[in-house]
Amino acid sequence: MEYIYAALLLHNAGKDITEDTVKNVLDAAGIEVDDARVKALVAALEDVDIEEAMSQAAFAAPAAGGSSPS
Amino acid sequence: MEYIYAALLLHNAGKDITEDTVKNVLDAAGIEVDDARVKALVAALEDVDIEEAMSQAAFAAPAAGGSSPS
Amino acid sequence: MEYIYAALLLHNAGKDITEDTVKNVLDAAGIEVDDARVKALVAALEDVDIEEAMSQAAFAAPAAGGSSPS
Amino acid sequence: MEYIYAALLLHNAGKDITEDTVKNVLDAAGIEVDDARVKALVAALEDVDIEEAMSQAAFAAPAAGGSSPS
Amino acid sequence: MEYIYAALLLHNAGKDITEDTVKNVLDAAGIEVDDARVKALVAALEDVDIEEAMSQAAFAAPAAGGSSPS
Amino acid sequence: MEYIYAALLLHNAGKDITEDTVKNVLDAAGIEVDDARVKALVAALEDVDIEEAMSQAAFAAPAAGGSSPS
Amino acid sequence: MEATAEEVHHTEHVPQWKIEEVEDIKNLIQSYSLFGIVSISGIPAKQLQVMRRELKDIAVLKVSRNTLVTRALEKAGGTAKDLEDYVDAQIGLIFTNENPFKIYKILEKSKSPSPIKPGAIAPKDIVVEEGATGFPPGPIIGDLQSVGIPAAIDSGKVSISETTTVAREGDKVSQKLAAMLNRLEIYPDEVGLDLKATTYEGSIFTSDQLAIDVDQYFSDFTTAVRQAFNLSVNAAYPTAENITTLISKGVSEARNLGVNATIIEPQLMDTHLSKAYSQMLSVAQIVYDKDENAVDDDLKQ
Repeated sequence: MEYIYAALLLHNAGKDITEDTVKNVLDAAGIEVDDARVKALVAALEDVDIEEAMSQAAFAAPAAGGSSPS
Repeated sequence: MEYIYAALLLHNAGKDITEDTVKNVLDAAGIEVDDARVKALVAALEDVDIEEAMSQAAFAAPAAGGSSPS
Repeated sequence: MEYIYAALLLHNAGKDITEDTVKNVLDAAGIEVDDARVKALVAALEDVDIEEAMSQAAFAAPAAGGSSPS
Repeated sequence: MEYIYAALLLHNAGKDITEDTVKNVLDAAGIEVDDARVKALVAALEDVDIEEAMSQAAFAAPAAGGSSPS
Repeated sequence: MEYIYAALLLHNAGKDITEDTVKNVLDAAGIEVDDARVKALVAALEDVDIEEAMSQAAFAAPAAGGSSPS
Repeated sequence: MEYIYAALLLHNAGKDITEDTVKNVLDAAGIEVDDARVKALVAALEDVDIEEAMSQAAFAAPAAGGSSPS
Repeated sequence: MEATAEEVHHTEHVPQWKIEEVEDIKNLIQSYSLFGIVSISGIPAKQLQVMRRELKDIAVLKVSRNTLVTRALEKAGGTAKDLEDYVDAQIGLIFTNENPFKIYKILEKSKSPSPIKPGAIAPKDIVVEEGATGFPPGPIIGDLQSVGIPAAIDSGKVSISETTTVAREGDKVSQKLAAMLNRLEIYPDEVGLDLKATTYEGSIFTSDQLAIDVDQYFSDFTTAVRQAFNLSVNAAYPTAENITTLISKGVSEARNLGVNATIIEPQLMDTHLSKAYSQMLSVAQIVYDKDENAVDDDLKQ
C-alpha cells in the first residue's frame, strides 16, 4: 500500500499525483520503486475523484477484516 | 494528515519512523515541514501501535461498508 | 474494475490469467489497455487463491457496494 | 458467470452491452459462445439499471446443507 | 403452490391478478384449475402489497446464505 | 423472474419444463416471450435438481415467513 | 561598555555565588536544545532528589531562586527571556536535548499519586469504591457517613456499602473529606514535575501544546489506513493487500447483477429457484393468514 499512501500524501498536500512525484516520495522513504506499479497507480487514479474514493467505504470483504496488511 | 500518511508509508515499507525519515518523505512531496509536528508525531508513535490501528481500520471496514437491510 | 472483471471472466472460464489474456479481453471490449495496470493486476493475483477469495464474497454480499437495499 | 463478467466489463468501460460486444469479449477470452445465452443476457439486462442492480445486495442462496438461520 | 406462482408471474409481468388471468396461466400449464381456490386467492391478494411480501423473503435469505457460488 | 416462476409453476404441477411449456405459460400471462431466454432457461435447468434447490430455500423460509428480519 | 558597567554595578551588591549561579543557568540554557520551566510545588525536597537522579540520563533538573532565574533568562535572551512569565511560585528548570513532546510525556508519566490537601480543588472525580476497609468497627463509621460515604460493619470490619463519588472534578475538597481520603489511602492528587513551558529551537511550547492526544493519533492512523484502503479498492488499483477484496467485490457485483436481473446462468439457477420459492412462500403465508382455502394443501403444512 506504500504507493497508495504516497498518492494520498501528495493529494493531501495539494500536489499533483504524477509518476515523478510519486517516485520522489517513495524514493525519499528509501523504497525501491517499481516503475510499473507507479505507472499503474497513476493510471488507476487518473479518472478517480480521490476525495470521494478515499471516503467512500470500500466493498467490505471479510478478508479486509481478517489479516492486517503486512 | 500528511504526517500520518508519511508515517504509514514508512511503516508499510518496513522503515524506521524517525524525525529524519518523516521529514525526508514530506520534503520529497514538496511539503513545507513543520518540525514541531514531526516531533509530536514521532513522540506519539511511542504510544501508538500502528499495527493495531491498521487492524482496527480493517475490522471497522465491513461495518462502514455494509448496511444491513432494515 | 474492468481489469478485475477481465480476470474473473478468465478464471471462471478456466483460462489462465496472464498479461496477454487479460489484454485480449479488454481489447475486445474496446477498452484502451494500460499495460502497467495489467501487469499490476497479474502480479497481485499471483499470490492469491482466487477460488478462496471468491468464496469470501458470499459472506460479504449483503454489504456489497455499501448502499443499503431499499 | 463469464457472461455476466463480460457485461460488467462492458458496462464499466462505458460500452453498450449488445450481442456483438458480449460475444467479442467472450471470444477474446477463448470461450465458446452460446448464442442463446448471449441473447438471453442482453434481453435480461435491457431494462435494468445495471449500476443499481450490481450494487444492491442480492438474495443469497442458502447454503447447501447449511445451517438454518437462527 | 402453482396458484401462487401464477400470481407472482402475473404480478412480475405487470398484469392484473384476476380470476381470469390466473386461470389462463394455470390452464396453459395444463393444470386442472380449482375455481374456488382461484377465487379465494384473488380475493386474499386484493389488499396485499405483493412487492413487499416478496421482498421479505429476499431479506431473510442473506442471513441464511453463506455458501460460495461455485 | 417470470421465467423462473413459470418453470417452478410447471415443476410444481408435475409438468415437464420444455421450451414449449414455458412459452405457453408466459404467453398465457400476456408476456412477450423472449425465445433466447426460454432456451437458456431450459438449458440451465437441465442439470439442476429443482427439488433440492427448493429444499435449500426451505431453510430460509422460517425467517422469510416470520416477521421482519432483525 | 554599558554591559560591563552594569556587571560591575551588580558585582558591587551581589555575592559572587549568585553571579556564578546566574552564569551557570545561562550556560545551561545555551548548551541544551530544550529549556523548560517545571512547577515543583508540593514536591518534598527528598522526592525532588529522587526525581533528579531518575532524570539524569535524559535531562538536567535545577532548582534556584526565582530572582536568579529571571536574571539568567534576561542574560540568555532570545526565546528564553519569553519564559519569564512562567517564573512564579515554586519552579525548577529542566534542560535536555530530547524532543519536547517526549520530555513532556516522560515527566507526566513520572508523576505519582499524592494525598489531596484540605481545600484543594479535585483534579478529577474522586470515587470511593464499595468494599471492605481495613478498619475495625468504631467511630470511623460515623466519620465516613459524615462525608457522605455510606458505611456499615461487615464480617467484623468497616465496609463501604456503595461506590460513591465524593467530589466532582473542580470541587473544593473539605478538610474532613481530605482527612478521610487520606485515612482510606485514596490519593486523588498527582505530584511531580509539571512542565509549564519550554523553549525549543526558537519557539515556545506550553503544556497544552505538548500534551499528545494519543487517542487522536490512533484514530488518525485508523482513518488514514481506511482511506488508503478505500481509495485502493474504489480505484481498483490491485495490491497484495486489497486483491482479495477486489475479487470479492467483482464476484459480488456479478452475483448481485445476475440475481437482481435474473440472468439465466447455470451457477445462479439454485439462487433463482430458491428466491422464487421463498417469495412464493412469503406470499403464500400472507394469503393463508387471510384465507386458508386460498392455498393448496401442500402449502398448509
